[in-house]
Amino acid sequence: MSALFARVVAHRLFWPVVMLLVLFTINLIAFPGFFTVTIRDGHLFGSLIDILRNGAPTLIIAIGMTLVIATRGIDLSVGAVCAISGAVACSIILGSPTPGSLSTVAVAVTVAMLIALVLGMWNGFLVAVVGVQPIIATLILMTAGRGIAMLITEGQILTVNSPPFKFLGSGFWFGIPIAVIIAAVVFAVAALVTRRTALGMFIESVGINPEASRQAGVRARGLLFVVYTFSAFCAAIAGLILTANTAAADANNTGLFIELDAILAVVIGGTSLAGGRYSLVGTLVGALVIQTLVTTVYTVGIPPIATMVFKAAVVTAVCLLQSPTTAEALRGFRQRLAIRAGKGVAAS
Amino acid sequence: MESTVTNHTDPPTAVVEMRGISITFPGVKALDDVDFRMFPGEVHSLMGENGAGKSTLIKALTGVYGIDAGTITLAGDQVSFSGPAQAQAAGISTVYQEVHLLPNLSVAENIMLGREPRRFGSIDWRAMRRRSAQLLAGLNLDIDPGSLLGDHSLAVQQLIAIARAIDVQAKVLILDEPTSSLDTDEVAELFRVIRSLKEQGVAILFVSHFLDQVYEICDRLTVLRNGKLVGEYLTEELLRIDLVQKMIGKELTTLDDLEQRARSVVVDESDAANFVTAARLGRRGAINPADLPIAVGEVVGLAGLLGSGRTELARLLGGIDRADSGELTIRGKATKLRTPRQAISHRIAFSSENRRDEGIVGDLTVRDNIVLALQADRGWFRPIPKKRRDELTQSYIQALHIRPGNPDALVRNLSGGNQQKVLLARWLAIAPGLLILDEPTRGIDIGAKAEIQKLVFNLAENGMSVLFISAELEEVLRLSHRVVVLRDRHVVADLENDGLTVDALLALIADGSVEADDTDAASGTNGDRVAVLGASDASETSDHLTIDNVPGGRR
Amino acid sequence: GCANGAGEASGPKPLDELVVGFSQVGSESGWRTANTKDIQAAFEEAGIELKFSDAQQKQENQIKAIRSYIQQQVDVIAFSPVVETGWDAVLNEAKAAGIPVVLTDRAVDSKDDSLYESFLGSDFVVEGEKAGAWALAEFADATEPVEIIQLEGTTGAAPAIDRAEGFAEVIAENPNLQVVASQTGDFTRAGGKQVTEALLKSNPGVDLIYAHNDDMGLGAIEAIEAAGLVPGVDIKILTIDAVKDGMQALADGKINYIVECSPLLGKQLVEIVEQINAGETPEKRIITEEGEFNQEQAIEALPDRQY
Amino acid sequence: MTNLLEAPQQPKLPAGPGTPSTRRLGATIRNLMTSPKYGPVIVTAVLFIAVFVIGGVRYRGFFSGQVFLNLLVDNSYLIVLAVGMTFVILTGGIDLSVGAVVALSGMIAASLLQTGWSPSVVIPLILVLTSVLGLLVGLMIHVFKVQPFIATLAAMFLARGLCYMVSQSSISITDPVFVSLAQTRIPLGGILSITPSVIIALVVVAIAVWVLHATRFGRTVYAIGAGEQSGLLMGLPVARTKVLVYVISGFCSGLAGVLFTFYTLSGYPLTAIGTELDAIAAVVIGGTLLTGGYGFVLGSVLGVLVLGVIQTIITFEGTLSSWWTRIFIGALLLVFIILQKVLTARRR
Ligand SMILES: Nc1ncnc2c1ncn2[C@@H]1O[C@H](COP(=O)(O)OP(=O)(O)OP(=O)(O)O)[C@@H](O)[C@H]1O
Ligand SMILES: Nc1ncnc2c1ncn2[C@@H]1O[C@H](COP(=O)(O)OP(=O)(O)OP(=O)(O)O)[C@@H](O)[C@H]1O
Ligand SMILES: [Mg+2]
Ligand SMILES: [Mg+2]
Repeated sequence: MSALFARVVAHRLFWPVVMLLVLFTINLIAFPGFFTVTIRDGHLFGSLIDILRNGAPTLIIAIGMTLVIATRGIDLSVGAVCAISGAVACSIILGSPTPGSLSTVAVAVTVAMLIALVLGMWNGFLVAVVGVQPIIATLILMTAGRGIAMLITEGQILTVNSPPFKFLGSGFWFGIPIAVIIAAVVFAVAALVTRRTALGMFIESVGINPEASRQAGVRARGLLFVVYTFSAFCAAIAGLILTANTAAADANNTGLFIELDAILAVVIGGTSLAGGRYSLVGTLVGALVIQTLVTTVYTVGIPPIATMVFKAAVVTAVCLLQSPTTAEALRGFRQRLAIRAGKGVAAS
Repeated sequence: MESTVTNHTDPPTAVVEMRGISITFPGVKALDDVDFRMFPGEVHSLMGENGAGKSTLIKALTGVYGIDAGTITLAGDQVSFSGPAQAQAAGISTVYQEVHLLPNLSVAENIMLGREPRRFGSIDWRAMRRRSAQLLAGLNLDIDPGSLLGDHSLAVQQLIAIARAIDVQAKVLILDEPTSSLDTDEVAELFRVIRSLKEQGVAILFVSHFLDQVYEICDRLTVLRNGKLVGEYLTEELLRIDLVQKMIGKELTTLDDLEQRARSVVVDESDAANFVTAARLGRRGAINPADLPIAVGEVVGLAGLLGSGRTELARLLGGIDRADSGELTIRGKATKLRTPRQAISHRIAFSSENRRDEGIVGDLTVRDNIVLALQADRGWFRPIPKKRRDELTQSYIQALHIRPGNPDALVRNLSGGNQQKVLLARWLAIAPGLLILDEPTRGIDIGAKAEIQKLVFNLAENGMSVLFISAELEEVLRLSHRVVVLRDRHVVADLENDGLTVDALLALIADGSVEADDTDAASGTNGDRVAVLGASDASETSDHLTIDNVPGGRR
Repeated sequence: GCANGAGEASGPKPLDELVVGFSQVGSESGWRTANTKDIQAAFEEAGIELKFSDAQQKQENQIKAIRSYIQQQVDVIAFSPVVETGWDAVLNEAKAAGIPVVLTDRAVDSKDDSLYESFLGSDFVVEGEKAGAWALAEFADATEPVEIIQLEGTTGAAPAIDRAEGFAEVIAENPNLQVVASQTGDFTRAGGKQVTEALLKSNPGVDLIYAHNDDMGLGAIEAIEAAGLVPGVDIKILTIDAVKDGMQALADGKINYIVECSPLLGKQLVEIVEQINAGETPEKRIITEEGEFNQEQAIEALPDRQY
Repeated sequence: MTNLLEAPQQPKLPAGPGTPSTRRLGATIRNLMTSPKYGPVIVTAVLFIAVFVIGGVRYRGFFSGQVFLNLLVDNSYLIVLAVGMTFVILTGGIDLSVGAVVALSGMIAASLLQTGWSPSVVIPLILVLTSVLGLLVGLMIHVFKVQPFIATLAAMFLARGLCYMVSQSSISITDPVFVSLAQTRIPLGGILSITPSVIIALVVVAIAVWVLHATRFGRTVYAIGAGEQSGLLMGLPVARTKVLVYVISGFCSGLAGVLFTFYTLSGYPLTAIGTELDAIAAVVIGGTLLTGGYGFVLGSVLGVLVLGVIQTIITFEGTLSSWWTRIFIGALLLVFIILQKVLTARRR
């Protein structure tokens, strides 16, 4: 029993999950209806659903980011790619005579994705072929990318009136938000492709020891291309969801600072920024923690001026609890307790 | 405990006394109630198989690992170091098993870091360079102290690490497999230094898998097996055969087996039977154009001094570096190798001498490390089925006695020798046509070494070609059908191995030197070159050996 | 006065020889882009050369830009300060160089008002007051407490602070009007939507949403609709800005009232520049003419709305 | 990165035309440029001069001493930030909190001065507070093994949040000492002049160069960057150094914040958003490897100047729309990075 408990506590996702539960509890105290999920207009409705739906874009980006980080890289350009894909899709839909038709939306989404793939390959090219440090390589696209998005929208917010497009962001399928379904699919695909094939092992091995991997015949270059492209692809999906959510492309604000949230999700999930072993499930938990945190701020009514401090407190708490040092201290504490308990037994 | 030490030989007090030391890692009891002691002015050796716990005991002493149980006394005082810095301050100077130096800093800094001479608060760079030059000269190593450490070969780095350790005015000097990459001459230099330190009353712990070296230098032995103490013995009172038996717990026979087998040379003169033929293969600044044919089923040994270019030549064949001159013919087809990947697809495997940086992928499991190259060759979308992976892993764990035998253990947590075995397994798994082994027995214990040698031998009999590089000439001679000698980045001899002796080979390796040519123009500016032993190389005589005038030359 | 500085230009220049340097805050919103475009268009129409630079919301960039304009010896410098404080040093440099400065959109907080010729823009506090006044009137005969959610702009941004302040001051008159939740939506639609979504759940009885700009209001509409309620009816919406999308929503009855904050400063700015060039003294503080819109007015105004 | 550490020696030069001595010179230059240690810095310097000359040809009034000095005047705070960041990055860490700390120290300064505190108390107080923040971050990173990215991200949230707590709106500074420090120009002969901030920044740079090059602490910083484990086994004071590096970064951020208030004479909670990326970019452009171990403070100073000159070109260009501004910055950065890569490339 206690052995099982120790195993659970030692799991690297233990504390993030605990933090998630704590946040849920805080919400529940502030707002008793927090866990209530009702069916309204044929679809699920409730705070938990909101968390899932609003967390979906961050999660999707964080999945791509996880793989990039596993190769010892980082992708700062995801926010800009979000903005570009949204801008491209919206401007195509706006430019078309039939903004409401499914085919228009399909074309718009496809073109947006293709452009994102090109952008991802560009990042991959800079990192893998030219050998630029990832943070700088993607910083270039982060800076220029928003400019490109604004170029496409001419700095305006492009509002589209296209039900199929809007469906992407706020639609439901079998009562479940489309965004959540998309995120689930991306997650499943990423997990299957990397874990059922050897891709995951190669990514980790390149992240841990690039030279040894090269000598073992792993094609690091191609791999970097793939992960950066995939990251941009994920960013594009997230960008489309974000844009469709409000049915408007906002080149300035779509995906602003989302790279930080995504990286935070990855790290809370236990993947090291130094590369190597990664955990997609961890990333999922991390993304949920972050989105719950945001929702908590709103429902609990934390004043805007205190929001940042609250965020800092939560992040710090998770990190400190997750730390091996804390685990050590806790173990020592438990042992002392056990010894004391044992003594008590002996004395009686 | 079967301790055979008799008290009258002991000097009065032990400088290090470890009692009842236990350390447990998740899943492994690395040390179990081990006692260990060292006396001033003696050379002591820790002996044991790979994974026996030697390095762990050392790290326990110097505070890298905390101990679960036991006491440590240093010069009579009980101590408990929280890190190597403290141990160092208390007079224990250590060279750890893997070379732990800083490639981005100069040689001088690597030697002096942490105790740099200072003037008015700032580091006195000139004094630092002078002092380190002295230390290097003490090891007969003639390299520029200002050069970057990362520019030197592993062996040189190992010597630099030793230089760093002996500079400290230490009571205790610990050397964990310091000679694993060193050649005979460097070992001799090291021993000279060790002897003089010993005379000054320093207690020295010397770990090595080379029994010759141990018997040459050590006064006393402590044997570990599976994390347990077997006993403490005086070297002169323990026969080698008994020592080996104590280490592995049973009799060792395999080696003699090997010696007795006849070497059947399967060399065919026609290129068609050659697995690979290198013709004038070279790379500027690394190795001069060299010819190297390797027949199917042939074991070719490369011999040479430190920095003679053995590794460089092997890297070209393994596709690690690109050749910029010459031709390579693989199975009769002219081929250019641009990447290791291509080499692997031609069934050429290169196992690097630098296992920590170029070999193992530390944070992956034993299983993943073993299948890595095979999987990379198949491509990512054709994963090896789980069952096959497990079988493969199990079979190599058994064949090579990898310990712990847990496929899910992280390679990082294996002992040095076991890491080497995992690496070997990786390359054997791709069923190579040519296996290039650069120092494959580095840090491998005597039992396993014999196993590996036997393996190489059997593989060759079954048609695998092997290029074998080792600092241990006996080993090269024992295994190779042919020995190619390098000197100063030139191939200087190519000999059939019948009746070759170590002494003959040594003479060949060390005899004079090839006239300084373009290679020196490139590297000579750094002065990073070891003085060749007994070199009277000022003479411009062109008497260096060529293929033609070497006795027993190939053509 | 315009007789500041020693190097004052002698007499008016022909318009096509005038050079005006304009340093914009950035391009953080549709409003801002409209503002930029209008100014650029107005100057082009007037035949005056305009040097434009985008500070990307950084005061230091703006200071650099102004310094560079001083070095390039432009005739007039106009800028929308990123922040109200901290301009004395660089404005003193401009003054010393004899280059008149015009502020647009946002004021600077400086004791020495000789540092700039004129301020052209809106008064955010007044906007908040106008919004508050509408809320007072709308809920004048409410007998029960009226629950208000406020969607604030970016924390720390001047419009957010002022609009909240003006609103709070006015609605204090009627104790029935209570701001039950106030949260930042960062001036964006997505922000407005997410905040509203969450707040609707914890404050189901809300009557009015006051958004510091149209975009957040538009986001709120989405959230209200998703909750199965009717925006503008079940929950009233009051916003500031009057951009085209907002006006459309107002015309559709999804927003109930908009207080205008016009980005169209170009014409007036050109006029000020011409005045300065002619040696006249423009007014120190010119508040742009801004209206307020209810549904009918919106329907009427919508066809001519360009931004 | 491994390839930088590995290739055993300089390639032999192809025998080109020219007298032996010019060939020797060419060889020396080539060797310097491709050396992993000095190469990036030298190439950066050369490129910076090239950019400056090109700007001078293209824009009237660009190629002047004052334009160059203004780079220092306008970026003195960034130079100080980059110095602190260099220490951190050399150990293989990163500090995302610097921008927020700049804003925070501005806020503290402005609000305390407003209530009548004396600058001689305020400035030391700020430096102590920000150093303590750095200390906390350092302890979190070392003792609790929290990844630097996350620990400093939490610090960034905290500092930004504290800014709002001090005041939501901007506060101007009217203290005579600050005003005079802000407005004093130190003439350098002719029409050239600099500000006291430049002197402070240059002094900081000089001290940093000395510390990194000539003290044990400085060399330990490099050692940790190359391999923390190795450093530990070599008996170096890894713990102390690692923590101290973040204290230095905190101190530099505080000082940069003070310089920034000299520059803007106000405190504003939203200033310096994204400045951490500028600082990181400057350090990396200056040739420091993000993985640690390689780089120089002077390189970072050059990096700041490069970013500054890009900004100057943008203002001299004068007609770029908001979006082209961003695209242009990205493009210049790209050209710069690629040239740097090409020129420092070593034969493999
Ligand atoms: N950090 C660690 N985590 C888990 N297990 C470890 C760790 N370090 C060592 N071990 C295990 O402890 C045992 C002893 O290892 P150690 O390195 O001391 O062996 P060794 O005697 O030095 O062997 P070698 O001759 O191969 O160097 C091995 O089984 C090894 O796998
Ligand atoms: N003793 C030495 N002194 C100076 N430099 C050396 C020495 N040994 C090797 N080097 C440098 O290290 C590099 C690698 O040499 P290389 O590894 O090819 O030698 P090797 O013959 O494989 O010897 P080993 O593997 O035993 O070190 C060479 O470029 C050489 O400059
Ligand atoms: Mg060992
Ligand atoms: Mg070698």
